[in-house]
Amino acid sequence: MDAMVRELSYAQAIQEAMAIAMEADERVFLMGEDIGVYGGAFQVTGDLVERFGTDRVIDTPISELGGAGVAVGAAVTGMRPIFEFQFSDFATLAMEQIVNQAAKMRYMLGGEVSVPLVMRFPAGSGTGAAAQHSQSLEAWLGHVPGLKVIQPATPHDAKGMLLAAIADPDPVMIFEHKLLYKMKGPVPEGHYTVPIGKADIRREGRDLTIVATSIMVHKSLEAAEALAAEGIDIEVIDLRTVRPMDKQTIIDSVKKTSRLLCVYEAVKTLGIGAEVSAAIAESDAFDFLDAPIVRLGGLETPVPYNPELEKATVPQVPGIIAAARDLARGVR
Amino acid sequence: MDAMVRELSYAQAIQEAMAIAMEADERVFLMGEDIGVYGGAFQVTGDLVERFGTDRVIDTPISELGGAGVAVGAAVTGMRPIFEFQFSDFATLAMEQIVNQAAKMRYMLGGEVSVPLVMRFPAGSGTGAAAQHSQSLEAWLGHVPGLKVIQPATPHDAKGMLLAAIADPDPVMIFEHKLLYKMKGPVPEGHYTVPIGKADIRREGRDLTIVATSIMVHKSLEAAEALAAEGIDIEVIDLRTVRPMDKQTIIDSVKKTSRLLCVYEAVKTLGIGAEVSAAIAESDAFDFLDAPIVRLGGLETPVPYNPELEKATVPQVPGIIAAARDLARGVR
Amino acid sequence: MASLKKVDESRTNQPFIYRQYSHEQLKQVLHKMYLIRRFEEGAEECYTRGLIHGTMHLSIGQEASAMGICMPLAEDDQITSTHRGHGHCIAKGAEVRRMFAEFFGKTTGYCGGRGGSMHIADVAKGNLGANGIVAGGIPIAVGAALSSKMMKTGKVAVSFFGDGANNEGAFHEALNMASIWKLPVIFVCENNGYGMSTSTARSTAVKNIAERAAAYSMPGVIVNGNIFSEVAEASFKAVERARAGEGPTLIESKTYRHRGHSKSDRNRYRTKEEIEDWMSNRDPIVLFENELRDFGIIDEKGIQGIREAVEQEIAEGIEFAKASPSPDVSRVEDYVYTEHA
Amino acid sequence: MASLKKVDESRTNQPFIYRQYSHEQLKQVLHKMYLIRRFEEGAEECYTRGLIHGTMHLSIGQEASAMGICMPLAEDDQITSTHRGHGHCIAKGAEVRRMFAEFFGKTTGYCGGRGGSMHIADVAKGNLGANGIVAGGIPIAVGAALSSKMMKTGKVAVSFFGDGANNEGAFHEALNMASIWKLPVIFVCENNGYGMSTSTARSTAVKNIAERAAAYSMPGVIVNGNIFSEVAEASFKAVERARAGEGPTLIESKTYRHRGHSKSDRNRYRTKEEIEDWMSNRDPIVLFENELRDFGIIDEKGIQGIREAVEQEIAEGIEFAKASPSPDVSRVEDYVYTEHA
Ligand SMILES: Cc1ncc(C[n+]2csc(CCOP(=O)(O)OP(=O)(O)O)c2C)c(N)n1
Ligand SMILES: Cc1ncc(C[n+]2csc(CCOP(=O)(O)OP(=O)(O)O)c2C)c(N)n1
Ligand SMILES: [Mg+2]
Ligand SMILES: [Mg+2]
Repeated sequence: MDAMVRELSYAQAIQEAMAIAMEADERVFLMGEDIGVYGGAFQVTGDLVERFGTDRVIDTPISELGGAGVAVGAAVTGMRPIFEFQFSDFATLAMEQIVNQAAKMRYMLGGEVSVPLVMRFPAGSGTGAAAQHSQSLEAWLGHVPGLKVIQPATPHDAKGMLLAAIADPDPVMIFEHKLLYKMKGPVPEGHYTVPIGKADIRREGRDLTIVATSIMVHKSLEAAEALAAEGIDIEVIDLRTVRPMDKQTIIDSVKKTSRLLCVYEAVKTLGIGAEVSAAIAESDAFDFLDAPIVRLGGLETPVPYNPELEKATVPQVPGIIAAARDLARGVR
Repeated sequence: MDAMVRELSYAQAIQEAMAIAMEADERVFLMGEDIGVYGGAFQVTGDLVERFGTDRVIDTPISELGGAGVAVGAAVTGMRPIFEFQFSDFATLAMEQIVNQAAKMRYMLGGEVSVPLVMRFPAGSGTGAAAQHSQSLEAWLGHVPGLKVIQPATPHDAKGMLLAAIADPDPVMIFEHKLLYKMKGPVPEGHYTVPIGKADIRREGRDLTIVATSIMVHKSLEAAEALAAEGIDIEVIDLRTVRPMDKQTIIDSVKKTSRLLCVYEAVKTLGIGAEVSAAIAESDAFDFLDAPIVRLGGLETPVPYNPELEKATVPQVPGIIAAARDLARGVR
Repeated sequence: MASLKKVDESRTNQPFIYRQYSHEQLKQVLHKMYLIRRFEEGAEECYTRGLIHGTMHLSIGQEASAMGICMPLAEDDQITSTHRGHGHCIAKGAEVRRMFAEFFGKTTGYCGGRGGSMHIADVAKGNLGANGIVAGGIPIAVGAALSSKMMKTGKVAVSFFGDGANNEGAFHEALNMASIWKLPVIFVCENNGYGMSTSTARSTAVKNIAERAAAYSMPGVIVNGNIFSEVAEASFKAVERARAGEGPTLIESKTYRHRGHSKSDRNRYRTKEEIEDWMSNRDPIVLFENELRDFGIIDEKGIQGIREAVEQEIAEGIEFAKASPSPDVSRVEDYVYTEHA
Repeated sequence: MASLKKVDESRTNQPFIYRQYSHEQLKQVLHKMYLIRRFEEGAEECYTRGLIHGTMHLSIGQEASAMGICMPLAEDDQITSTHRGHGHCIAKGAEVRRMFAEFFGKTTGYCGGRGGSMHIADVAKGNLGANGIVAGGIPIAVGAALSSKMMKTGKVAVSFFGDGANNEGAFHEALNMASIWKLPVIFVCENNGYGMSTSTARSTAVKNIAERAAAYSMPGVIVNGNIFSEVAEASFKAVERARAGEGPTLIESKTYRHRGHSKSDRNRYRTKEEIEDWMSNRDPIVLFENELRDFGIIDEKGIQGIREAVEQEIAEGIEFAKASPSPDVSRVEDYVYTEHA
């Protein structure tokens, strides 16, 4: 069907989702730094300001904490803000409002309010922007009850999960890898949603399960194809949601493959892979494991500026291939 | 020896460590909210202002981000600040300076500077202070290269690890459980250090390894004693340091006991236990595991005000006993 | 800027509230000021007797400020409050019984026992909640004002905060945004002279916090927070300005807390004399009582009647709280997320 | 407060710099202003040719501001800089060769190739580093000033930041603390009219950022940031005040960036005319050149000589950077923690 063959970039898919939601519901509006005439640091909001005006596409001053708080206040009083951080690193300035207010307000008030807030976090390395513009901090928010945290990996999911997030009555945090913005893929026309909390099996396989997040899904699929040539049949699961995590899909897969590799860009220690690994190690899939659970995450360093060093700090396809091969072949 | 029998409270031990360091090194000073005449929200700084004056025991305005930044700037230019957050929850306001500046400055500047900064975070629940004054956020900082993160569990370690932290050239974050402040224990006189990065085996045992942090060390020891009566011999490891984590001590223990239970107060998902579990699941101790790795962490909720509900959100002794018994007996 | 002197003058030609409100309304105000005072004394007693746990921050001595600010507000106007928020909550229309129930951690409390004193709220009456984070409610009030403007509801948002809060970055960011967007929000700094143990002189680079309004091109008004009429007049003007779309106002309400900061305060940072002076010479309830008497709006008997009514309300409130059920521990995970229908 | 007019007057009776500095020093200033300009043009060219990756923020058009502020500083005085920090770095004494090397990601760069443009620093010369976080360096400078006061080193700290940064909470908190503690720090707001695409009119509630100084009881000075003498004079006075223990100063240096915000800027938010006007009528280097000529301090030949020297320095710097070794990937984990001896 025609709609299915249309290709959009990840950034265009997000923009289309926002436009559809704003058309359908006048409570939906956008807030962020330079999202108006500038179109956003990564051109995600693009020309939406021309379509919806400066009253609904609001350029904030450079005030992340206050801006986030204004979004929380607007959400709790009837609006549906979509707040863009220019880089996820700047969320470090707004953790108070995100974690103490947005995430807890409903609970602290005994269910008297909801906080239908969406926040977007351009994340990850690979742009040569160095240590303060390259972090992957989704694990922090994944540790916070009251929030939902997602990492769409494709244009299709970026649009569908954002539309699901906008419709969600609770705060949803979306981590978007900057290197995905230009990636193209099929995106259906019109309104559709992709459920929050469901992982997706991107590739079926028998020998090994890879659970990957965001851009690592694509690198893992590439590695899987390469290893298929070697006769190693890998199942690749796109986690898609950090909180609430879809453990069952992973458990079922591991029961089938008996081997688990977690691939994520964030710093390895206490990153998403730690939770995936622990969730399996305490599940009934444990008895099916034929080998240790391996994690490939970012190095225990800030992200350096030099491009070669920068690449070395996060998992790359050759490293994934090597780790997957060793794990599948039982090499220690 | 007399010095060994002297008992101090956890808070007194910290205060003594700060006094010793300030006596020995005039670069050491204290910053925080109401740490002067008020003596600190938990009376940890107590009367130090009378001894060292307001120039070295500095009451800051209520400005966590700016205050943390001032401490970073002072540290990088030759001083050795000890910064107290009144509650660890307020660190949400200072993550920018802690994570983007303090943790990364040395790396970003290619080793040209060091940031000898100590920050103290009163953490945890149990005081009826509700959701915004009861969090355990050590996992966030444990995810950040460039920082060292510790959780002393006894007065002895509180003093010795703080003195080690003050002597450390890099930023050290200390999470202190509020319910430990009044706990008494033997504390040697004078200067001594307890190394950062070494876990401590608090109780030796053959049947099961419990890795616990902070106040959970004491609850776990209590559980272990109770189970000893049932003939279950439990090894209790006090993790003490979140980053860098002493994996070897845990690996060696698990190779001996073949069973691992992680007990921590923070929200279970993506808390410290996730990393402990994942580290073992990918280590050579994996082959020695006779059962799934179990985690007992906080519930996936904000901390409620009602005291009964509040208790229910974090692991308590009976729950630890039940979980340890089932795990040791192989009950699933 | 209003000042003590001004009130004396105004005695001659009727201060604001006597021109603006009926005698009945003013008696109601006195009633509510008693209610706040007695509610906090009652809560304090329950705490001392171990019926309430945790901690609490009492606003005893600041009742005129809470009442004066809320007087001109409509029921659907919204406020964000602070850790010292009992007075704001009652002034905005909350029932003391449900507040006591919350402090007792009961299901009948405003937060179902999940919030306690530090998160006391009454959303139905427009109180979006006290806040455990100093200055945490300021940007949230600006957000409420943004909703009002976008949805054209005509609602005004009020953010209460203390003198200590004015040194938080959130204060700066929020006031700047409210001003550039001309939002219907009123910033009320209840300056009781101290942030915990730290005096404004030690924490704040300006003498009067209202002076900082100029940094956001909004009016900065200083009122004697212990004189109801002054506070109400400043609030009334700020509300008019907000509803007219002219933007925010910063009101500095100078007052004093009679009690310590919280339940753990050795009061080392202020003198007995200072406390004594405020308690015996500037108690906002006594001042208002006298004013109403002088204006012949109420007599001893009337005052007695109110006092007794309040006593009963408090006693019933505490009984209600005691008698109410505690939440079932099995429900501890309710309200983390919105239950889907 | 200085202003354009003032300079004209001062022509008659010798502007500050001519009273204060030797002709040699002033020629050096011109030399450095060229050096900053040509360094950035060179870096831009290298970027376009793919020799430098990532992004960069050019301060072309703001050279007089960086030079004027740093002129009165001693070598051991310290600065914190911004994402637009190349000019500050050179003005404080950095070598362009090691800056180019950093941009090329080489071991000989100031940060060993780990920092790049956004973290360019020269700790030996007192530059504690550019910063990727808007306003991130402001409290750090206050901390440096606190060290100076506690260690009695007499050092002054300078924090450069932009107009956009003044709406961050960190600005508010830092200026307040600097003022109450009377610290030797100078806050320099380089107001180039825009924070990325957002004009000060759209982002900031006051007309002049210097007006906010009153909220911290410190002097607020506005200077024409494109006139070296004005900036240097304001900086000189602020340094004197700081060293005398009288506390901080806020200097607003009004200037303009000729280039886009960064390498990804469609320049939709300002007009060609506006840019053209600043480039052709207010270029700080042209203005200073003319002034030196008018005062007979330098002639065409002298100017030519400087230009050529700078060209060579730039060419050599780029060569040095190209020829320098890249860090070994195996060393990627160096510098995370301090290596214990
Ligand atoms: C962000 C933050 N920092 C510190 C605290 C601890 N604290 C609670 S109330 C308070 C003093 C607040 O002073 P002020 O704003 O003047 O209000 P007051 O208590 O005088 O009513 C402090 C420091 C907090 N709750 N939140
Ligand atoms: C905390 C933070 N928010 C946003 C950004 C993205 N950003 C980088 S520079 C910039 C504009 C800064 O404007 P200004 O302070 O005026 O400095 P200028 O670029 O004009 O020199 C923005 C929004 C950032 N780096 N840090
Ligand atoms: Mg106060
Ligand atoms: Mg600017």
